[in-house]
Amino acid sequence: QDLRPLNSDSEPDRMDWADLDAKLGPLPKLADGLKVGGVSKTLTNEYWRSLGEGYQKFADKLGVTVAYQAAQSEGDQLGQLTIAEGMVTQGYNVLLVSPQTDANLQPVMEQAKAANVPVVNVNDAVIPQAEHYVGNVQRDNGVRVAKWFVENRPNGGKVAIIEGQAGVYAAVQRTSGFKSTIEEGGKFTVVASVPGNWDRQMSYDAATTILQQHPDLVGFYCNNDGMALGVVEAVKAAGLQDKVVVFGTDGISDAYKSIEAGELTGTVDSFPVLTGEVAMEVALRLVAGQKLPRVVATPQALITKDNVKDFQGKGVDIRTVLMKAAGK
Amino acid sequence: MSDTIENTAAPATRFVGSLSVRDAGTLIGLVAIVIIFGLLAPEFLSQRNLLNILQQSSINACLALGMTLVIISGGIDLSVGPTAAIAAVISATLLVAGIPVPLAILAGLGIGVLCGLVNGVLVAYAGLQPFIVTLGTLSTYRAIALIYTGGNPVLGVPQGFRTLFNGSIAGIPNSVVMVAVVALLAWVLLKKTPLGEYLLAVGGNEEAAYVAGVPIAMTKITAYVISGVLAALASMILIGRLGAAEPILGNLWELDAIAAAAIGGASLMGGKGSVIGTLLGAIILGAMRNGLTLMNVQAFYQLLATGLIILVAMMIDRVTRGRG
Amino acid sequence: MSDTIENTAAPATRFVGSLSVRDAGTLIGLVAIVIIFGLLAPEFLSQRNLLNILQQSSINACLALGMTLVIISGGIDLSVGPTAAIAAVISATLLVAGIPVPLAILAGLGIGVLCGLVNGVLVAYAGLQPFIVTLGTLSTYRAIALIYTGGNPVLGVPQGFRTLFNGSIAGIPNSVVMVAVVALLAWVLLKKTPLGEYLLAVGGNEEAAYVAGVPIAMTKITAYVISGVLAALASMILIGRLGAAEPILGNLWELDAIAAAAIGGASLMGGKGSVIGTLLGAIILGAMRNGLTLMNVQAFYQLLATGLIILVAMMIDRVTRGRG
Amino acid sequence: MAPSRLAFEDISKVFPGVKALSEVSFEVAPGEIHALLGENGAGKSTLLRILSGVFRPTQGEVKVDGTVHHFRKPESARQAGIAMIHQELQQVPHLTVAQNMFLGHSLTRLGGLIVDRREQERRAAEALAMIDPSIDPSAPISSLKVAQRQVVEIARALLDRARIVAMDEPTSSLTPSEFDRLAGIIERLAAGGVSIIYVSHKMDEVFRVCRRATVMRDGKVVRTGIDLRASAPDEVIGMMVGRELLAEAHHSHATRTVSVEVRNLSTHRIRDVSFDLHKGEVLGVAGLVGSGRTELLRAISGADRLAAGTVKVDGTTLALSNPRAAIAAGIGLLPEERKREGIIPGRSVTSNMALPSMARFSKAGIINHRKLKRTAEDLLTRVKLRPFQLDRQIKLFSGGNQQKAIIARWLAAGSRILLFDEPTRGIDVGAKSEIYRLIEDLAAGGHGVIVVSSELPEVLRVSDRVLVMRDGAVAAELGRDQMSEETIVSHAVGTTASRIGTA
Ligand SMILES: Nc1ncnc2c1ncn2[C@@H]1O[C@H](COP(=O)(O)OP(=O)(O)OP(=O)(O)O)[C@@H](O)[C@H]1O
Ligand SMILES: Nc1ncnc2c1ncn2[C@@H]1O[C@H](COP(=O)(O)OP(=O)(O)OP(=O)(O)O)[C@@H](O)[C@H]1O
Ligand SMILES: O[C@@H]1[C@H](O)[C@H](O)CO[C@H]1O
Ligand SMILES: [Mg+2]
Ligand SMILES: [Mg+2]
Repeated sequence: QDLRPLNSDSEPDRMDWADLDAKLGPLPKLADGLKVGGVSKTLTNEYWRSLGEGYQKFADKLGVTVAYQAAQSEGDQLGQLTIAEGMVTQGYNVLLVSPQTDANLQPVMEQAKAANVPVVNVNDAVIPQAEHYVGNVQRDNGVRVAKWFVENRPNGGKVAIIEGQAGVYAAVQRTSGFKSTIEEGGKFTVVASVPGNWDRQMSYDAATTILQQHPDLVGFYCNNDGMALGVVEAVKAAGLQDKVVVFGTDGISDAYKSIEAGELTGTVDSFPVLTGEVAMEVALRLVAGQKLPRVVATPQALITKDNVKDFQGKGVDIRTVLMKAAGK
Repeated sequence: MSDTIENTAAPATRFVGSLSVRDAGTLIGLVAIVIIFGLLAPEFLSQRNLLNILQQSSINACLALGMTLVIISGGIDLSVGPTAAIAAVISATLLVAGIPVPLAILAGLGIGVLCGLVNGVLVAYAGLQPFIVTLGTLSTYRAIALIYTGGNPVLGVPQGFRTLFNGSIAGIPNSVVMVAVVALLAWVLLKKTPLGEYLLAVGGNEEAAYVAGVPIAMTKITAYVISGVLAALASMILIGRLGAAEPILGNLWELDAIAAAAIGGASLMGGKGSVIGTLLGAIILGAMRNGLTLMNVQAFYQLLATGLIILVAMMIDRVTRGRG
Repeated sequence: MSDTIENTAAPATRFVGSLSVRDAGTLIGLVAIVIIFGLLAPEFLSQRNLLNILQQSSINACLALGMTLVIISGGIDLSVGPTAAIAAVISATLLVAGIPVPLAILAGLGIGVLCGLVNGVLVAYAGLQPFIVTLGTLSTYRAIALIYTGGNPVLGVPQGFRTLFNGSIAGIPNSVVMVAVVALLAWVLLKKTPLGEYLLAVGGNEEAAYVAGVPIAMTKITAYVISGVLAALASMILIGRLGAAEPILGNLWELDAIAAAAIGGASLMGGKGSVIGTLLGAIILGAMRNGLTLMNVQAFYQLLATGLIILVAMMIDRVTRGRG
Repeated sequence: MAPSRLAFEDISKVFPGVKALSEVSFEVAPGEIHALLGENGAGKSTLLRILSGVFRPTQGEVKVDGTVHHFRKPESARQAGIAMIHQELQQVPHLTVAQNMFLGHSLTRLGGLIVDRREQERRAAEALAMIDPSIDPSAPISSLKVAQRQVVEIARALLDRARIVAMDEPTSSLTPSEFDRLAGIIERLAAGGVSIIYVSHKMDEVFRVCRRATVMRDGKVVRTGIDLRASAPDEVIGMMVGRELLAEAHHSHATRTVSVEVRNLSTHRIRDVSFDLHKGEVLGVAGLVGSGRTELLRAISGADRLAAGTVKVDGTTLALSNPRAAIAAGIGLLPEERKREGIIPGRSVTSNMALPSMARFSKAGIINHRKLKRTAEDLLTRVKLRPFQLDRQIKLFSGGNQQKAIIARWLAAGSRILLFDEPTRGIDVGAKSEIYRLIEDLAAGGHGVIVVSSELPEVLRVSDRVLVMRDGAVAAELGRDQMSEETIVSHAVGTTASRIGTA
């Protein structure tokens, strides 16, 4: 109630995921029969399925039961609320929620509090009253891609943004992160920033139109990978694959394949499986009674052809790679 | 086709109290769903969960009642979600700015009136097809809500407002009480007032209604205005629950509302529909969603179940009541 | 109501060649949009961009042609998007598994037939309302596509298939040629075959058509089957373009298709609609989206423009042709 | 002449492509019962719809008691004291009889908020009782038969206590006894000073109730102020059609070859009906409203499901699951409710005509429009379609001309057995005699024809033989020598001990 509205990107009470063990010690012993509820945005995007995998993977190691449910589409706000409320009713011990919007799960926060069930906000939209948040910094997705441009295209040029669904938190943050960073030096101009609605076809059409108007475009930044893969096809169809770079966000498996195939230039991977594992760990630590900082930050990395091998392939353990990257 | 023929000769609809044969059909559907879920998921029947279902259904029921009147008049209102969104962000802005609760509510409902009025005037005076008019305003109103807020949610809705819409009286959530009152009013309107007859007449045979002196345009406009107001009310219930108003609120609400009305016996050809049926329809949809969640059915299978249940409900309906 | 009366008095549709007065109205709307965008964004009128617009409109046009036939028959098909999705993921899976291109295409189109058949049978034999049937199958078919793929896109559609649907002949994109052929066939069907007369009759007065011996059920089913097949074809064009088939493909396609048909003069009450009008309607929507992107209009304002243009198109339409 | 209650002054009405009325002027005095006569399409309904505020005239004005009115909607006309019975039933299916009667001006309580249903039903019952007391004011209107629904329309017009009551073919579905009651009512109204305009194609009714008449042809007044007491029907009919109509005698073309054998036919509304129809025979079917005549034709034509019984055509039993089977066997139905079951309003006359026989006009699945047009020109000339515009939407034609198009439909389909349900309802005398001639032509050409009609003179005029139905069953079968209005009525109402079978 009296909590400061959370800003997950700037909250001072935070900890890096890599420090969990170091600062809090090993996970305490858990009671038997724990049930954890995961509430996702949608299962129609690999990103969210991967997050669920992470939950499951971590829970399986400890024999904890997980139910992972999702609304029927990213626009289904009340359906998601119904799911979360149902989980409180059913007596789940802790909830991991990825809200559709900043507000749509607010009533659950209140009900869960009354029922003494901790709630962890995992990624994306940020519930202002959230006591616990695990996730990356959405803005930073865009910032990282913008920095790539600044470093790798020193002459600047025209860039275009394909946005996610109008008004959705992740889309807004990513777009603004990219836009403000890339425009800083004055060398780049964002010639188009148009909606792709998380939709491949729409993004393809928009990219076709933009390319034809600006054949000298340097690159695209897309708010997610599905859209980026559509844009890649449009770039190919326009015969500009050598000139125009395309970046996505999320790091889904198809994006990796496309990077390896030399088509997609890069994606900002926010490691959904690992994020899921970390979130589950945080949830279980909370259930076990530990005190945690309000925000536990999860990693993200810009994946391009140059470093894709480090993150993907046989014998690569993301956790170790990222731990190393975090300097642990 | 033989249906149409039999239909003409179908036995007169008789009312037992105010529960028609058709409504009884819908009720049977609901009871069946409740029994099935009750067996599969025991928590389903807990008092708390049943109240939950009612509360969860209240928003859709509120919209669906307005939709029912519009459908009866021979129209359709696809713009309810965005109408709700504009009403929500505007009353929330006012509330956050410290405007007294009753005024903010009035402003929100006023927005509902306005949105409905635009729909109604375009349908009644410009003579455009309701589906297309409200498809157009669906985009337009949503854009207005987004532009007005810059896409950001309006946070910090004051507690007084929230308690009003999200509190409960003797354990019954206020929203459920409100929607019950709305339903009662809608029932009276449809069954007892001249306007109710006008709605049925305009939707049932517009030419006959015109010749009989029914104010066609006024009747249609009123239906859309009521739908707009109820969309605004639904948005108040929602922001009461959420404590925030978002410009993207109300996405796809129209489909749920139409489904509830249709399951409840409204004919999209106009001239036919029932307040009680619609209420039951909304509760069926709410109970189903609740039950599937309780049973932890995965999203894709929930979608499957939703689709199949709409089809099955319509078929049961068709069988129990002659014709859908 | 005065509309209905005047309507009765509307001038008999006269054809100049095959372009009716109504189609001419739609054409004027398109020309107006082209001129406006041409002035605001000079690239708009480049030959390359005009071809682009045609290509971008081809998918919607393909769907909208099927939708037009369904609407003429007095129905509606909300399930086109999910039908396309199932067809897409199944043919893509087959293609990736190495099945020859023609077989995979046939399989996809077969899925379209099947989905349409289910809709048609539920509407024609079970006597359910088309809106609700296809609302139900909208969810059901989508769920099937998602369950079949586990939610993942099917990647790696072979080049041969892609060239077929995404290549071009003499600078004209194949998809545009295909849709032009489909439109021609639809036009012939509607204007020159008994089935066309049946569609118009069933949508115009089902009971009279029945007494006159029109095979009502067969006619309706055929309309839905054609709509299903064209949705499947649209999905082929799309996966040809994108190189991947997603189970979520085709989201909200139904609204665009209905809008195109309505802008083109189809009446959602049935019995009325035009192939040429629908084509023009689809191009209007495509041109608009293209123009707004060229002008880099921000998302919220694009939404606004879309809504307003639908409304304005319908009003122009209403004025130029008597009645929408 | 008394000062006029109603005056039409120079009224013209132009619809796109048609001038329905040109400079129509005439007057009606208070308490006068004025017949408005003319062929189908003469403009009678259009004029009355202008009077009642449904249409606005292109030119001219309406004066009521000397005051000029420009009615913009039906309500304004109503307020000026004009009540109208429309030619087509104007009712809302899901409302009750009383709700329909009071639609637009409900009786209310609580300051206009709540409809006073009980009072409405009481008053509706009063008005209905004058013609048909068996109609329940609280029943849904859709549960009533057409005739009862027409009674409701008449009763509704009586509620208003109007100064002028315009009746556009109020009796097209009524039986003689109902007409008798209506005539009594009309006389009482007139005695009380109400002016009546009465449109009907039934000349005997017109001559019985009306004093004066105006005759229209092609949208113009041919003559007004005709004193019906001093005129012979033929004279008036001559004015209407612009030529003399010969009263033709009945000619039988019946053969002894059985064309249709109906045996033990039952449906939800008819019981155990058996009879034969011969080639070249015209079989009349008479009976009271609701006796099952329509259902008999619907059963034979495959439109209604059979509960029992068989229909054989030329010795072959038909599998009657829908009209197509019957059509294929050469049976064609001219349905009773033209607007609901007959026409596809938005399509051309030609399309409407060709609908069941599209396949006959197609080659390799493509319609041969040239052949279609030729046939249409041929057949629609034969039935004398007016105006002769084959591409015009059928809804723009007058009822009689719509009827002709539907007759042409079955000629085009090559039907050999024609089932005519009230073929001349709402059809002018000229067209009526044309239709009688058509029926006879068909019979002469070897067709078998069944004619259901509520007009006994019509039955007597066309039939070689008559079936009288009562309560869904055949009450009597009468040969030409046994036919008379009296015998038919007595069998229909059951005052004669009836036997089935040829007497
Ligand atoms: N709404 C309309 N639009 C166009 N033409 C019309 C319309 N209504 C009537 N007409 C035409 O006006 C003429 C007069 O028709 P009207 O219905 O007044 O004739 P009527 O004398 O009442 O005939 P009937 O005896 O068959 O009822 C006809 O040619 C008809 O086709
Ligand atoms: N919609 C209905 N609801 C209830 N009873 C009906 C209905 N339609 C017909 N009936 C009953 O069915 C029986 C036969 O009606 P049918 O229509 O065949 O009479 P009909 O002789 O053709 O009369 P009409 O001259 O009006 O056509 C009657 O008893 C009638 O009351
Ligand atoms: O922002 C989220 C995910 O991160 C992904 O980018 C897809 O869309 C949204 O749901
Ligand atoms: Mg008339
Ligand atoms: Mg009859």
